Amino acid sequence: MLQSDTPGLERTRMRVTRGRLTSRLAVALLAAVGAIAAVPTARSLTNGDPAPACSAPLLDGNRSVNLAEYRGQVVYLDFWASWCGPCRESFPFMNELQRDLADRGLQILAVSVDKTAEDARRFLARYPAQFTVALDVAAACPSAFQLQGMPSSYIIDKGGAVRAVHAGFRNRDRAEIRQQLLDLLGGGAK
Amino acid sequence: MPVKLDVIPAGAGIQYLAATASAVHNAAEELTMVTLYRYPFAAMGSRCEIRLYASSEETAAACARAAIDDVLRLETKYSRYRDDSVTAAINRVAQAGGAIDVDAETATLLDYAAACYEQSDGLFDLTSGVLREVWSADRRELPDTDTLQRLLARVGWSKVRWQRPRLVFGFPGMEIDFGGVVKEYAADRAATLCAEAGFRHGLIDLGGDIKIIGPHPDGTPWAVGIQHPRIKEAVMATLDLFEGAIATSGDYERFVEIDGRRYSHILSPRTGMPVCGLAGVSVAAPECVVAGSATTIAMLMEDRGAQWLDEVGLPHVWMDQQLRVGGTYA
Amino acid sequence: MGAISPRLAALTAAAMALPGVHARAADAPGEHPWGVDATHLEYSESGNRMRVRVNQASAVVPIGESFQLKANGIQDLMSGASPVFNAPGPGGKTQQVLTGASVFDNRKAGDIGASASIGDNQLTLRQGWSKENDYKSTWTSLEGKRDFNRKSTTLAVGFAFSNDGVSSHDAPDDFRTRIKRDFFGGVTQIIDERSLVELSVEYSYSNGFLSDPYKLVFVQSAGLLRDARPGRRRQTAVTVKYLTYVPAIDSSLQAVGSLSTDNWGIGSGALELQWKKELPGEWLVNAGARYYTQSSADFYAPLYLTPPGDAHSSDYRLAGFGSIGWIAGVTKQLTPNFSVQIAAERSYRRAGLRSGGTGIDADNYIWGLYLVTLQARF
Amino acid sequence: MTLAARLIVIAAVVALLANAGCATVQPWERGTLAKPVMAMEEPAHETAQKLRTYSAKEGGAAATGVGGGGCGCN
Repeated sequence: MLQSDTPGLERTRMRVTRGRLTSRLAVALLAAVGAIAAVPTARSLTNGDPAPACSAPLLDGNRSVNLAEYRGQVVYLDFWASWCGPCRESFPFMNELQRDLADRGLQILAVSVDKTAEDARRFLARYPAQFTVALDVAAACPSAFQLQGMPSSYIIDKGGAVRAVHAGFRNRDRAEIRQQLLDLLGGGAK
Repeated sequence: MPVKLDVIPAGAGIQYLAATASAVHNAAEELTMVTLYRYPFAAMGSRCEIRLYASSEETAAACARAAIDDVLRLETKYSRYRDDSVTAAINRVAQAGGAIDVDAETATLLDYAAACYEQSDGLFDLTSGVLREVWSADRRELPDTDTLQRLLARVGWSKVRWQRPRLVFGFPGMEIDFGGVVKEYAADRAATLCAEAGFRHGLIDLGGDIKIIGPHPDGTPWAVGIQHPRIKEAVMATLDLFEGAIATSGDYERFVEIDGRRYSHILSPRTGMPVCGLAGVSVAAPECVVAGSATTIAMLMEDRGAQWLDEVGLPHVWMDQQLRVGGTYA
Repeated sequence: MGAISPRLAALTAAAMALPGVHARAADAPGEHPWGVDATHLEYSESGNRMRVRVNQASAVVPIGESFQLKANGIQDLMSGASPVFNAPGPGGKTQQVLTGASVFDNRKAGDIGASASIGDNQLTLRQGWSKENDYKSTWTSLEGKRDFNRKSTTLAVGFAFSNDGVSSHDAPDDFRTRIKRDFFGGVTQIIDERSLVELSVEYSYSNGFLSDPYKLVFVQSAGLLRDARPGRRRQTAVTVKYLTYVPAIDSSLQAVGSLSTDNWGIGSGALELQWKKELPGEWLVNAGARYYTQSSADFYAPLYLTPPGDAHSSDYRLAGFGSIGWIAGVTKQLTPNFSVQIAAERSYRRAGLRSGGTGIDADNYIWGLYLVTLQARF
Repeated sequence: MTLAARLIVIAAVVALLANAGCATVQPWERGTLAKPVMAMEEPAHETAQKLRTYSAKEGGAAATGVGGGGCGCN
C-alpha cells in the first residue's frame, strides 16, 4: 500500500499526543513568565539618603580613595565599566565637567567595576579621563549603592547626602546633571 | 534522480563564497594587517621619532609628514636662535622694555607657563633664560655672586605684566624662552593629528618626551625605558603605557663640568645657580606638556622635588644624587 | 589617573586650553546611531534545481532619543527547476518530476517601520509589501517589548496580519486570497553571570487558498490532479534558546530547540548548536550544526494508487523528512563605523531522518546559502 | 516526536522554571553578558534570510517573532 506506511489509526494517536505536548509547553511558558516577573528587587537609593560608605583603590598609584574624604565638596560619583556602551558617551561629558567646575569645588570620582585593571586601562586608552579613576574589583561600592543600571551616577552634596541618581546615561541627561551640580556648587550658571 | 551525498559538485555556492571571502579578506587584510612604520627625524635639538601602526605605507607616511611639519613649525616659531621667530620678536621688545601683542597660540602658552609659575612657587619661570649668558658650555669656574645678582635683577615673571593678548616688560634687559614647554606641547599636537586622522596605535617620541597615540594593535601597552641618570646604557625603570604621555628631565642631559663637579643646565631663578637635587625624574600624565613641566618643576624644587611630586599626585619615578630611586613606579 | 590634586587640576586645565593637545574622542557610533546594512546572498539547490540571487538593503534612522524609523528592501532573482509531482519509476522506486529548465521570477519586497522606546518599553509597528508575478502580499505587524527586574528579564509580545494573493502562470491575473494571523510571546531571562535563556511561543492561523498552484499529484490510472490542501491551518511552535559563555575556551555556546505541531498533522523539531568566539583584531567567528525533522501531513502521499480524498498533496515540503546542516560565519569590524559579515549554511535533506509519516528518497537534496553583509553605523 | 527532541525540550523547560527564581544578576555583574559573543540578537539580514529559507523549505515552524513578507517560494 503505497499511500502511507503506517496504518491510519496509529497515525492519528501520534498527532493527538504531539498537539497536547505543545500546548502543555505553552502553559509552562506562561507560568515561567509569571514567576520571573514577580522577582522582588532591593530598594534603590533616593534623594536625601546619606551616601553609603565607599572606598576603592585608585587605578594608578597604590593609594585608596574614600568617598568620606570629599565631605565638604560636591561629588559626582560615577560607576562605569569597560564593557558598558553608554560609558563611552559619559567620559567626554565628565571631562567637560572637570574642566568647567573643578575649580569651583566639584570632585569627580569614577569607579570602575571591571575585573582587571587592564580592561579599565584599555577603555581609558580610547576614552581618556581627566578626573579621578578608581577600580573596585570586589564591587563593594556598587553593592552598597544598589545600582539600577550601568553606568549609574550619583550627585552627593557637601553634607554627604545623595541629591540625584542617574541610572544609565543619555545625551539629554547632560544639561540636567550640569544644572544639578551648579545648584549645589552655588553661584548660578557660569 | 536519487541524490548521492558525495557526488554533489561543490556547486556554485562554494566557489562564490570562496571568491567573495578572498575579496573581502584582502580588503579586510588591507585594512587591518597593520605594520609598524617608523619615521626618525631631528627637531628642537634632539633625536625624534614617530611610530605608527598603519595598513599601508602611504597612510602612515602622510600622517607622519603632517605631524613632523607641525613639530618643525613650532621649532621655527619659538626658536631662540632664529631672528624671524616669535621668541625673537618678543625678546627684541623685552630687551628694550615695552609691550607686544601676541597671537592666540602664544597667548595660551603664556597662560600655561603662568599656571606652572604659580604651581612651582615661582621656580618655573620663562624669563630665567637671561642666566644662560653666564652659564655657557665652555665655562670653567663658578661665576662670582655680584655677576649673578646683576643677572637675577633681570629675571622674574612677576616683573612682567601679562594681560592677554598684551605682554608688557616694565624695564629693559629681560628675555623669554618657551624652551621648557614647546617640545612637550609639540608632542601632544603631533599625537592629536594622528589620532584625529584615525590612527589608533602608535606613539610620538621627541627627544625622550613620549606621547602615546594608542597601545599596540593587540592591545598590549608600550614598554618605555627610563634612562639611568649615571649609567648611559642602563635603564632606571620601565613603564607600561597604554595611553597618555611620559616626560623625563635630569642633570645628565646637558651639563657643565667645573672642578670635577657636574652642574645641570636647569638654572634656578632664585639663586641663578644650576639646580642640585634630583639626578633624574620621569612623570606620566595624560598630556605630555603637563608631564614635561612636572619633571622640570621637580628638578627646580631640588631636595623638595620628590615631596612636590607626591603633592601633584601623578605617577612618577626619580633618582637622587645618592642614586636612590623613589616614586610611584619605584 | 590618581587622585586629582588642586596643583594637577590647575596644570591640566591650563594644558587643555592649548590648541591640539587633546584629540576629539573617536567618532564611534553614538548611543542612537543611524545605520545602513547591505547584503548579497546566493541560494542554490543540488541537482541544478532552484537558484536565488538576493539583494537586501535596510536603513535605520533615529529621531531624537526615543524614536526610530526603519526601512527594508529585498530583491530576489529566482531561476531553475522545482519539483512538480512524483511518478512511479523503474523498479518500483518513486521518481521526482521537475518543471522545465528555467522558471524565471523576480520578486521585490519592502517594509517600513517605526519604533518608539519609552522607559523600559518598546513598541514597533511595521508595514510590508511583496510582489512577484504570481504572488502578492501585504502584511502588518505590531510588537511590544518590556524590561523587568533591572533589565534581567525581557518580555516580548507580537501580532502580525498578512493578506496574500496567489495566482499562477496559466492564470496570472486570477489571484486567490490567503490570510494569515500570527501571535507571538517570548521571555528572555538572565540566568547567571554567564548565561541567558529565551523561551517563546508562536501560534498562527491561516485560511483561504493554501494550496500550491504549481504542484500536482499523480494518481494511478487517473493521471494528474492539482495540489489541494485544506482551507485552514492552525500551527503552534515553541522555541527555547540557551546561550552561555564558557571561560575555559573563551567562547559562547548556543543551543536553539524548536517544536511545532499543526492541524495538518505535521509535527516538527529542530535543534541548532553554535560555537561563537571573538578573536583579537575585532574578528568574530561562529560555527555550528542544525538538525531538523518533521512528520508528513496527514493528506500527503508521494503518489496515489486510488483517487485521494478532497485534501491531497505530494509537495516535497509536506513529506516526512529530516535534514542535517552546517553553519559558519565570520564578522570583521573594519573600522569603528564599518563591519563586514560572511555567513554560510548548507543543509542535507534525508527522507530517512523523518520523525514520522511518509517520505521518499527521491525528495532528498541539498540546499546552501552564502551571504555577505556590509554594515555601517554612524 | 523523536524521544531525543522531546527530552531536550522538557529538560530546557524544567531548567528554566528552576532558574525562574534565580538570584538576579546585578547590573554591575554583567560584563560577560556584554561580550559580543553573548548577543542574543543575531545579525538582522542573516536571520531574516535564514528564517525565510526554513519556512520555504520546511513544513514546520519555529517561534521566531512576527512580520516578514510571504513569498511564492515554490
